[in-house]
Formats: sequence, structure tokens, C-alpha cells
Amino acid sequence: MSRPADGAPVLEFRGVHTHYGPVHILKDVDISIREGQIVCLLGGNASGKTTTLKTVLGMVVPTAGDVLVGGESVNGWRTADIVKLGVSMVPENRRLFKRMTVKENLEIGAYLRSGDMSADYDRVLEMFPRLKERLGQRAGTLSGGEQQMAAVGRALMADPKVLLMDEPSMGLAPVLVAQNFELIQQINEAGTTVFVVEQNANMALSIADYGYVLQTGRVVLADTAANLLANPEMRRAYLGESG
Amino acid sequence: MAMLEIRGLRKSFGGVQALAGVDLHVDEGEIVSVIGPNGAGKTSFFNVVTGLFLPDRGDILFEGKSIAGLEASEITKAGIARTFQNVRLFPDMTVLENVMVAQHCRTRSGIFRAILRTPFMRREEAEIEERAREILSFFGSRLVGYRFDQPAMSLSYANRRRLEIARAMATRPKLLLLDEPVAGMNPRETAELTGLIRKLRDEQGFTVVVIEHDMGVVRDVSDRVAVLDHGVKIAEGAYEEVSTNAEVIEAYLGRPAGAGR
Amino acid sequence: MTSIDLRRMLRWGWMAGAAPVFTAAVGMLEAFDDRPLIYPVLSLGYLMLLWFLPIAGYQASNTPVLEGMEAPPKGLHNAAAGAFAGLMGGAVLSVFTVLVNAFDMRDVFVSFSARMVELLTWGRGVPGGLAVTAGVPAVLGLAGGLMHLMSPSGRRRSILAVEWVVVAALLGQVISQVLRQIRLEAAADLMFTRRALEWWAAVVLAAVVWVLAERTKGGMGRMRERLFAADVGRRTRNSIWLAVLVLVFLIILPQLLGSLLSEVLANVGLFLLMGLGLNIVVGLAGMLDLGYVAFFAVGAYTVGVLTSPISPRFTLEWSWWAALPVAIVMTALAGLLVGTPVIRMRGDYLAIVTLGFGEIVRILFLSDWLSHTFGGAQGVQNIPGIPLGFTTVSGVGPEGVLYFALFFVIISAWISWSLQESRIGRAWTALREDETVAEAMGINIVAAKLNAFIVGAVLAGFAGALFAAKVGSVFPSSFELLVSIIILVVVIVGGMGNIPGVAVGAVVLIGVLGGPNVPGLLQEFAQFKLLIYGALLIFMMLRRPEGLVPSKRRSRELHSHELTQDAWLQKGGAFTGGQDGPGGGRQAES
Amino acid sequence: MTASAAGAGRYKRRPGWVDAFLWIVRIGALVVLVWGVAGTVVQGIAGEGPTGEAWRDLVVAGIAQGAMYGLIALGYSMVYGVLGFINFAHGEVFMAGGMVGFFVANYLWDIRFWETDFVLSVLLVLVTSILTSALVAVIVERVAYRPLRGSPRLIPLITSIGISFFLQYTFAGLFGVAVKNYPPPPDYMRNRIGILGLQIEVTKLVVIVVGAAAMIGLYLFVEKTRTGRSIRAVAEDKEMAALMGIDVDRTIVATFAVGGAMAGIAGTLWALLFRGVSFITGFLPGIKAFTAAVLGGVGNLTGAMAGGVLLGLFEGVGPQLVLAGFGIPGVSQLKDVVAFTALVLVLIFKPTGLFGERLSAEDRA
Repeated sequence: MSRPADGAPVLEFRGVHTHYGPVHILKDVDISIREGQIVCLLGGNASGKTTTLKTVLGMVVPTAGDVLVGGESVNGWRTADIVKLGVSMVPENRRLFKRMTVKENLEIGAYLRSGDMSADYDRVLEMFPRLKERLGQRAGTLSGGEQQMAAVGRALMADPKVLLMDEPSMGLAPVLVAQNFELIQQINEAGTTVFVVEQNANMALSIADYGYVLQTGRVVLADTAANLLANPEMRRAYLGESG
Repeated sequence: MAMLEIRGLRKSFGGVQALAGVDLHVDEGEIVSVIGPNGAGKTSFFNVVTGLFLPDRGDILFEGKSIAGLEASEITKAGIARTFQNVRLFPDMTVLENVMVAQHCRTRSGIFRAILRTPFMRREEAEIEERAREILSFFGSRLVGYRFDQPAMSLSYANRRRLEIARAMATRPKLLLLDEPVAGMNPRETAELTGLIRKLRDEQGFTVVVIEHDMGVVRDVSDRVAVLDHGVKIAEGAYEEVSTNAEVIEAYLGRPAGAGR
Repeated sequence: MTSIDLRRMLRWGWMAGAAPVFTAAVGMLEAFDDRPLIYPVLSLGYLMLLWFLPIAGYQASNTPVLEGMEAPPKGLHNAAAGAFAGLMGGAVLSVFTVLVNAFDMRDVFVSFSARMVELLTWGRGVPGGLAVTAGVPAVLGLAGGLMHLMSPSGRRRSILAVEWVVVAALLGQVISQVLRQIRLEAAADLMFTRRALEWWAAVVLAAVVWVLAERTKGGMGRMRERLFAADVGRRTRNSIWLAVLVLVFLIILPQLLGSLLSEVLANVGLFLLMGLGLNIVVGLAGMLDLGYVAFFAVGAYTVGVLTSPISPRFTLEWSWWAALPVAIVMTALAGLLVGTPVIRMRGDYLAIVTLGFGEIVRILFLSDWLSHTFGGAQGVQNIPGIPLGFTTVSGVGPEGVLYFALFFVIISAWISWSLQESRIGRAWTALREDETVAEAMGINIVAAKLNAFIVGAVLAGFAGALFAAKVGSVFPSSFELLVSIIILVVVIVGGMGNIPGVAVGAVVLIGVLGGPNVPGLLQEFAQFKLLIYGALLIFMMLRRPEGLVPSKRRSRELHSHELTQDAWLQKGGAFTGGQDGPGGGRQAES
Repeated sequence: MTASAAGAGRYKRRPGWVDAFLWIVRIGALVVLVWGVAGTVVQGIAGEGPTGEAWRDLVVAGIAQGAMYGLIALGYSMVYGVLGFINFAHGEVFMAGGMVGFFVANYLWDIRFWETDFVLSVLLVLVTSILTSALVAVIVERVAYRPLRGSPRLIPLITSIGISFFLQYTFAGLFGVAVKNYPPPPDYMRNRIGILGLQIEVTKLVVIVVGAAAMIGLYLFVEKTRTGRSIRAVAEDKEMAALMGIDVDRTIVATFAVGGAMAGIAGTLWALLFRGVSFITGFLPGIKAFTAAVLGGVGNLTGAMAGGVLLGLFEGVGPQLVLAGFGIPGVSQLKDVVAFTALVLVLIFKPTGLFGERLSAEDRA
């Protein structure tokens, strides 16, 4: 199931440190994501996963090291400019603009783009025909599954090179979790690089090419997904074996 | 007589039906799981039962008496306590204080006793603290010792979940409502908490209702499972029964449970 | 890797210019120049003009030390950065001076006078003095930058020495008064010959502080350790001893201070009383009450109407002691009346509604409609003092009022403390942190909030009753919205939720700067009092929201958003809950 | 009251004594209202009290005053919508516009331009006032509020109280404490013209028309423009808005600027109506506008406008209509009492204000 990982790196962390006030969060993190891959970042609560995503997006500025998007260092850039480079995120719990309509949500996904976006619009609606019926509805009134579609659709409207997924399985019904991961594969097959941040190691590794394990801000394991699945330490700590 | 009996419960928010006529009963000493897809109304169900929201229609009987329309604090006093999906402790109170404050509705000293520091008040204070320590010791070594005086916000995620359960226990409820108690926990912690939920019933004598997505936990703890979808109960019964129900598989599980989770 | 951050330097450079320009433009320089501080080198005006520059110089190259990272090396570049920021400040100030000199803008800006230009150029006129205008800030900035090169203890000593000298100079009047009272007239005359600290005295004082600073280092910490020893019995014993000591000190204090200072302290006591009451409502229960003065007014008017022989409607001429219980009942009732409708309102709504209540009460006391009871704008006059058998306590003898205020403060502090350390106090804390959860945990919100309102109101009632006896008359103008806000500032600057904090707040603000209608020790500030209050409030919120003497829990609450990355802390109560988490802008540095 | 109501209708909380108290207040308020109005009507029939003409003037004055409150209230509401706190210092933003506008007006008077081309002069003053207020609002945001982003809710509120004092006394220090009187408007501004059967003074008509136009303009701005949409997105979820590529800082600055501009317009209107400005001019109107915003439901723009106009009417007409009926002397002194009482009553009847926010979706999941 793994695809060749020969593309150029689209997203890289090189020795990144971050701090919240004086507190050291990420400690010398190296991550490299190549074009066309699905890469997952695994870790428990407070391991620094969310900070990693915020660092990509410039919401947290590294105190040392570099974050590179498409080979370009984005340290100190404004979030908007990083988004413009083709980074887009589906946040945990979807976080739609509940008071806006589904259509407005999709449109705001393409906020930074100019020109004709109808092709992307059609592509999203083709991918999620359910949304077509709901376009005029307020996003807050959608069901859980539909909200998920709208959130992914909104992120795709930005035509991202790399899509960040924050905990796509968190607090979701099994049916939605399965759907979600299928969706990730589908998006990836259509040519988008995906970076998944997950607690559910089993699920994430089953679709990923490569995985990183984060523990209290440090990358403690980094290997191909297949190797991680086979790693005994990994199996004991994260995959719930012999619990 | 059922401990909790819910009849035709309805609740809508601005045109969205969160609960569209739910019936459910919970007998004393049972552990009942409530499962269902996101947005099915599970948390709304808890919120209405505990009085944070008023029901639109229907009735909630607790030990035979209607509690619909009571203030949340009165319902807690009547004997229903809960935890929250997204862990809502009092973050800056210490671990011990979090548990002490929850005994509020079981204690009586008022302003004058507090100002005059009467013997009654001092005895009650000592008892509150004693009981808080006792409850925290239920979780083994996790929340005792130096942790008593740590602010709740400094706890690890799993300990926060445990503390929330301890706080609910401190209100001396008969019925405990746990909202996704293992969400965000790793496999080992999940296993431990599963055992704890059973102990809550077996050793402490609480009746328990659990909302949970982790089907492993649901299988291990439940006497009975109720499935909600779009605010309606679509199935109810033993785990095996529910997990093979076609409607449940379609709305919630996606594929038969056990076929690799 | 160089540790000089150009943007940081520029920013502090701008601020180094903006601060003195602001001081001069609003007229502080001129107004305060008459008050010499250290003879003959420094007047209050120049202190106000220049105090910020060393700080800016220090900050220009100050980078926070991050956990797990190497501390940036210190060196001459720090001094250079400081000098740069100072020079930039000086340049801005010079440009300002030139502009003021060149154009006559007095029609618009009232303080842009020739005198101001003269002061800004140190008396040397425009082209000639500009070098000094720019040079002095540069030197001060350099001094600030040089502080990076000192050892931490040297830095601490220098800062302490400067602080002590400034405080001694500012409070010269008090110090010389105390010296006189303890029969050290000679010393007083010698040190404070010309209303200001003599320069040699300043040098001596600085040297003494510099030497002693290291000796006493850690002394406070040890004392605190002993006070809060783990052993409960010992702790209680120690705190009782401390309380007795403080009490004895306070009892002899009026004898030391003389009546003028006693008057100031009596006012501090009044505001402290109100501060303690508001602290219960805002600090403990987390409800922002902006109409707190209403309860003060109710207490004062009740006593006034019942005791005054020329009270407009009743001439009951009760004794103050008989009126006090009535005042307490009336304020409790007022607390209930104001508290009930606002119980279910959200934080900001509660603020505006209580503010409204405060205004309603004042306007009613002022109105023609009720003037035959409350006297309208004339108020109630000839209120007798507090009869004590052997004497009568009134405003004529401020020492007596001070003792009385002390007595009530002790009672109020006890009430606050004992409630805080009880199930009621815990319920308040829970309520403040997360109202929904508190309710779900069985706390009766209505009762808890009303308790807070009523206790808070009664404490203000004490203050009101005392106020009526002290001043001898009550007017509506004593109860303006401003009073509510000043009390709030006292509580916040001191340290919300913390009794010693409120005390410190009252002493520093009311005692030193003065209250809304009462002068403080630094009477020179009268005109700019509220400007300084505002600036202090902003500064405290930005830099130290937990106050000067923070309660442990409060500082946790107020800084939690900086330290955690968890979403669960970002929801909930009025003081705990942020809006959306630390999102939005990028992380601010430092 | 009993459980037998189950299944019949919507549940109400079982009333406790607080509810009983609130009902007494509600009923008491209605009785006072009806009694007072009846008293006034009786007086009116007896030929005492104000004439019909005077009543109409009160209404018009109330609406004009209310339009101003509404304009200022918009600033409170916008900031509340985006940052979630009440910017207590907004009244001073309004004052700043009026104050600086005065110096322009005064200059124009000195060079005799004010008399020769009054309309253009007022426009110049208006532009100055708008720019000043917007600038002050933006500076305040940058210096004081931006560092507080994400801190507990009451912290920025308390800060804004500090800013309020700081700005007041800064203006006092800069421009002096004396009241500054705008030059007199030409006579025709005091003429009355008939509209809809009302004889309205031109000044008041201008105030009402300008106020209404500004409100409509703002509404269109927020609903229809790209910046407006980013303001709405930021109001809902700042972090997500940033992820969409919206510059959150700049959007918030825009919000403050637009709110400030509205206050600036109000500053000029104030000058047209009352002429005098001083450093404390902003305080009471600020509080009143704050009240108006809460009255209408904070965060809701339509609510702010409606709240402003209603408050102006309450204040203008209320004392005469209700209180005078009891034979209370000097009712006009009590207009603030009427305004604040109206606020308390509205919130007792409807705790989220007249056009309160929608229920939060927080616990719905």
C-alpha cells in the first residue's frame, strides 16, 4: 500500500525548538514530508503534537531551527502567507464557522485565492455530493458526518499542496473514523500530500507511508509505517498490546 | 422500580432536534452505555438529565420523582452526578479542593458558622477533608500524597479524567453519568479505567451510565447498551445484540464490531 | 549568533521617546518642576520625564532566557543597545522640543509654553540646549544597558538603592514628620533642608542600602518560610505573634505620624474596608461590580439621616451606635436588592447593571424628589461623631477615626478570611472558575452569589457609617461612579482575592496618591491622579494582572493561558476563561 | 409547577424565591408604568403638563439622542463580537473625535470659512473627527488590547476602564479642562421643517439622517464586503480564520477602526446638537451607549442601533411620561434613573438583551 517516496520534501522541520513563555515544548524536532506521502505524527496528550501543527502554520514561532515549506524557510512568516504557500488544515473537532452557511464556509476556504475557483468548487461537491443539498444551510445544523465533509471540503478549497489533519479520529463514532481515513487516502491518491497528527496509532499507521512518534516534545521514533507497526516497543506503548 | 426513567424526552436547539423523543430506563446497580454517532444527542441527553438544559417535552423520573425542571444543583443533590466530555475541572483549585468543593450540597455550615468558627463548622471541615482523601485513594496512588495540593491544571490528562470522576463521586450520588471517560487515553490507561468503572459499581455501589465511542470499553463494562441516532433511540440491549444490529452497524459502527477496530 | 534584535531596539527606542514627550505634553514636567526631590539635582518633574529611559535602555537588549536553551551572552553590545534606545528617545524629545519652540500651539495644546521648552533644554535655549536634551536620555539609556553587565546581585543592589532614594525623597515630608515626632528634629532639618532630600543624604542612603541589601537577602523568604511552616501549630503561633506585632505597631502609629498623616491613614482605612468588601464580590466570587459605591452611600446616608439633628425629615438624633445596626441591615437589604436581579446575568452584563444601580442610588439621593428626606445636593449635615463615653470620635481628631477604622478593618479582614477558608469560600472559587460546572457539582448559584453580594455590601456599610461620622456630613457627590472604580483599582493593583494585597493596594494608592475626594501623601499629584490611576491599571493588567501581592491561586489563574496548551483551560468562568485560546496572532515575544 | 405538566408544554424552571422576587419586580414595574402614564394622561386632560407639540419635541429629541447612542454602541458591539469583551474606553474614543474636531471648527471659524460654507466646514470637521476617533481606537488596540489577546475575559474589560481614565486625563492635560464650544451653526439649522406631520428642527433631522445612513452603511459593510466577511469569521473563531489565510490582527484593527469611525461621526453629531465638548464629554454618553448595546444584546449590530434609539426615547420621553404622572418634581433630573431602570427591567425580562445572541452551540455535540 505504500507509494514510492521519491518526491521533493514539501514540509520539513530542521532542529526545531519552541517555547510557550519560558516552557520548552518542542525539543530539536526533525521531520521531513515528501511530496505524495501520507506521514503521521503519533503521540499522547501533551506530547507536543498540536504545537507542531501550530509551528507549521506560524502560530508558534520556533525559538531555534527552521520550518521549511516547499524548501523555503517560513520562520516568522504570518499565517496567511504560509497558507498561501499551499498549507491547509482540517482542525480537530472540525471547527466550522457555524453561523455561516455551508457555501460561505467553502468560499472562505478559498479566501486567499483569486480568479476562478469553480473547478475546485465542483471537485469538492463531486467528492461530497451530500454537501450539495446542504449549501444554503448554516454549518452548525449539519450532522457530525456532514460537518466532517464540510471541514475537509473547506480545506481543499484552498487547493493545498500539503493537507494537515489534526486528530481525525478524536471523539468520533467508529463509522466516521473509518470514513475519515478512507477520505484521507482518497485525497492523497488525488495528489495531495497529507500530514496526519493522531493518537490512534493503529489507524494512522495503516494508511501512512512514514511515521514519527513524539514524546514530551521529542521525536523518539521515526520509521516507515510498516516498520513501526512491527516495532515491539511501539506495539507495547501505543498499539495496546498485552495491556 | 427503575432508578432513572426517561419518557419521551425532547429537546431542540434553534430548530435542530437534539433529542426527538427518547425513552430509557436505568435500574439500580446497572452499567448502561449510550453510544451513537456524533451529533446523535448523547451529550444533550446528559445535559438535560442533569438540568443544565431544560427539556422541551417528556419527563425524567429519578427514584420515582420527576426531576425535570429542577435546577442543576438540586438534581445533583437528589443524587445524580456527572463528568464532562471535555474535562471541566476547576483548574486552579488544588486536587483536594476540587473534591472538597463537590461536597457542598452535603454540608451545611453557613456564613455565621464560618465567621464564628463554631465547633460544628470545624468538625464538618475536617470531615470534608477526610472524605476527600478517602475518595482520592480510590484511584490508587495516582491522586494522593503530594498531588493533594497541586492545582488541577498541572495534572496529566489521564489524571484529570480520574479527578473528574473523583469529584463526581464526592457529591455522594446514586447515579453517575460519565461522558466519554476514556477519550484521549492510551490503550493502557483505557484498560485501567475500564476496570475502574466496574469497580465504581461493584465496590462503591454506584449505578453508572457511560457515553463512549471505544467499543472495547463498551463491550467490557456494559450490562446494557442503548444506541442513539438523530435524537432517537434506534436500538437497545446487550452488547452482542446491539453490535450485530444492522441499523446500528449502518449508522454507527460502519462494519460489524470485532472485525478489527 | 548575535543577540541584538534590531526591531526590539527600535521599539524600545520609540517608547523611550514617546514616554517623555507624553509627560511633557500633558503638562507634568511643568507642574511637577516646583517640587524638588533631591537638592539640587532632581525635581519631580524631571523624574517623571526621565524615569522610563534607563528601563528602556535595559529592555532594548533584554532577551528572555528560555528553558533548555543557552542564555544569550552579555557584552558591550547590551550597553550599545541601551545607548541607542536612549539616544533615539533623546532625538525624539529634541525634535519635539524644536517643534514646540518653532510653532506657537498654545491655543490648542495648553502646556506647550516657552517654560516647557526651557525645561526641556535644561535652561539653555533651543539650539544650544538640544545637545543636553538628547544627551541626557542617551546617557540614561546607556546606564540601563550597562545593567546587563553587572552581576545579578550588583544589579539588584543598584536598583534597590535607587528605589530607596526615590521613595525617601518622595516621602520626605512623612519621614521628616516622623523624625520630629521621635525627637530627631536635627536629623530631619539636616536631611530635608529645602523640602527635598539633600544630595549628600541621598548618596549616604544609597550607599547604606547598597551595603545592607546583600545582608538582608533572603531574609524575607526565611521569615515567610517560618510563618508558613509546615507544622500547623507553629504556623498558628507565628501568625498570632505577627498579628500582635502589627497591631502594636498600628496602635502607636498615629502617635508617630501626627494628625495630618493620621487623616491620610484614616482614609486608607475607609478605602481598605470597602476594598475588602469588593474583594469578596470581585476577587472571590468573580462578579465585576461597578456600582459598589451604592452600598457605601446607603450606609452613610442611613447613619446620617438617623443621627443628625438637622436631618431633613426625621430628627431622631440617635446615637451612632444605635444607627450602626440599622445601617448594616439596610446595606444587607441593598445587597439583596441589587444582587437578586443580576444573579443570572453574564459577567459584562452584570458590570453595566451594577454600574447602573450605583448611578440610580446616587441620582435618587441627589434628586429634588427625595430631597425632603436626603437633602438633595445639600445632603445631610451636622452628623455627630461616635460617642465613646470618655470622648467622641469624629473628623476633628483623625487619630480616633484611625483607631476605629483599624478596628473595623480587623473585623472585616477576619470575616473575609474565615469565609474564604470555608465551604462558602470554596463555592465562590468554584463559581468563579466555571459556573456551569459549579452548578452541576451541587452548588446553589443563587445562594452563593447573594452571599457574596450581601457580605460585600455589609462591609461597605461599615465604611459608610464610619465615613458619615468622620466627615460629619454626607453629600451625593461623595458617591460618584469614580469611587466604585477607584476601589476596584485598589483591589486589582493590590492583588485580587488576597487580603494583604488589598491592604497594600489601599496604602499605596489611597495613602500615597490619594482617593477620589481625599488627598494622599503626594498632594502634588492631585491634578494627574486619575491619569496615573489609569496608567497603573493598564500597566498592571498587561504586566502583572495578579497584583502587587498576589494570591497564589490568582496568579495561576491569570497566567494559565500562557503556560498550557490545553483547550480545556480556555473555556469557563469569567476570570479563567479566555475566548478562543492563544490563537489569532502569533506568539508575542518575551 | 407540578410534574404532571410532562408532555404537555415546554418546561419552565420550577420557580424559586428569586423568580418570585423577579416577578414582583416585573409586575411592580408594569404597575408603576401604567399608573404613571395614566397619571400623566389625566394631567394632560386637565390641561396640565406638556402640550402635544412639546411631546413631539421630546420624541424627536429622544430619537436624535438615541441615534448618537446607537452610533457609539455600534463600536461596543463590534469589538464585543470580535474580541468578546466590552471596550469601556469607547466613550473616550467618541470624545477624542469631538474634541479634535473642535479645533478644526474653531480654525474654520477664525478664517471665516465656517460662516461662508457651513456644509463643507461640517464635512471637514466630520472627516477630522472620524480619522481621530479611528486612530485613537486603533492605537488603543495596538498598545493595550493586542497583548491581552486570549487572556481571561474580565482582564481586558478592567484594562479598558484604565484606558478610559488615561485617555480622559491625557486629553485634559493636552487640551486643558475647559469646555470648548463649537462655533454657532447658521440660523437655518434651527428652523423647523415638517416631515411626517412632525415639525423637526433641521439640526435634529440631520443628526437622525446621518446616524441612520451610517448605520446602514456599516451593516452593508459587515454583510457584503470581503473585510466584513473576515470580521465575521474572526468573530466566530480566530484560529480557524487565521488558518483560512485571514490576517486576524489586521481584521481586528479594521474592526476597531470602523467602530472608532462610527464614534467619530457621533462626535460631530454631538457637536451639532450640544456644541460643548470637554475631556469628560465621553464618559456618560459612553456608559449610555454601553447600556444601549447591552439593551439590544451585545454583539448584535441591529440590536445596538435599536438599543440606542430605544434608550434615547426612554430617556427623552420616560421621565415626563411615567414619573411626572406621580407628581414627582424635577423629573428631568431623573432621566438617567429612567435609562438605567429600563436596562435592569429589560434584562430581567430578557437576560440576553432585546436581540440577544443565539444560544451557543457549545454543549450541543
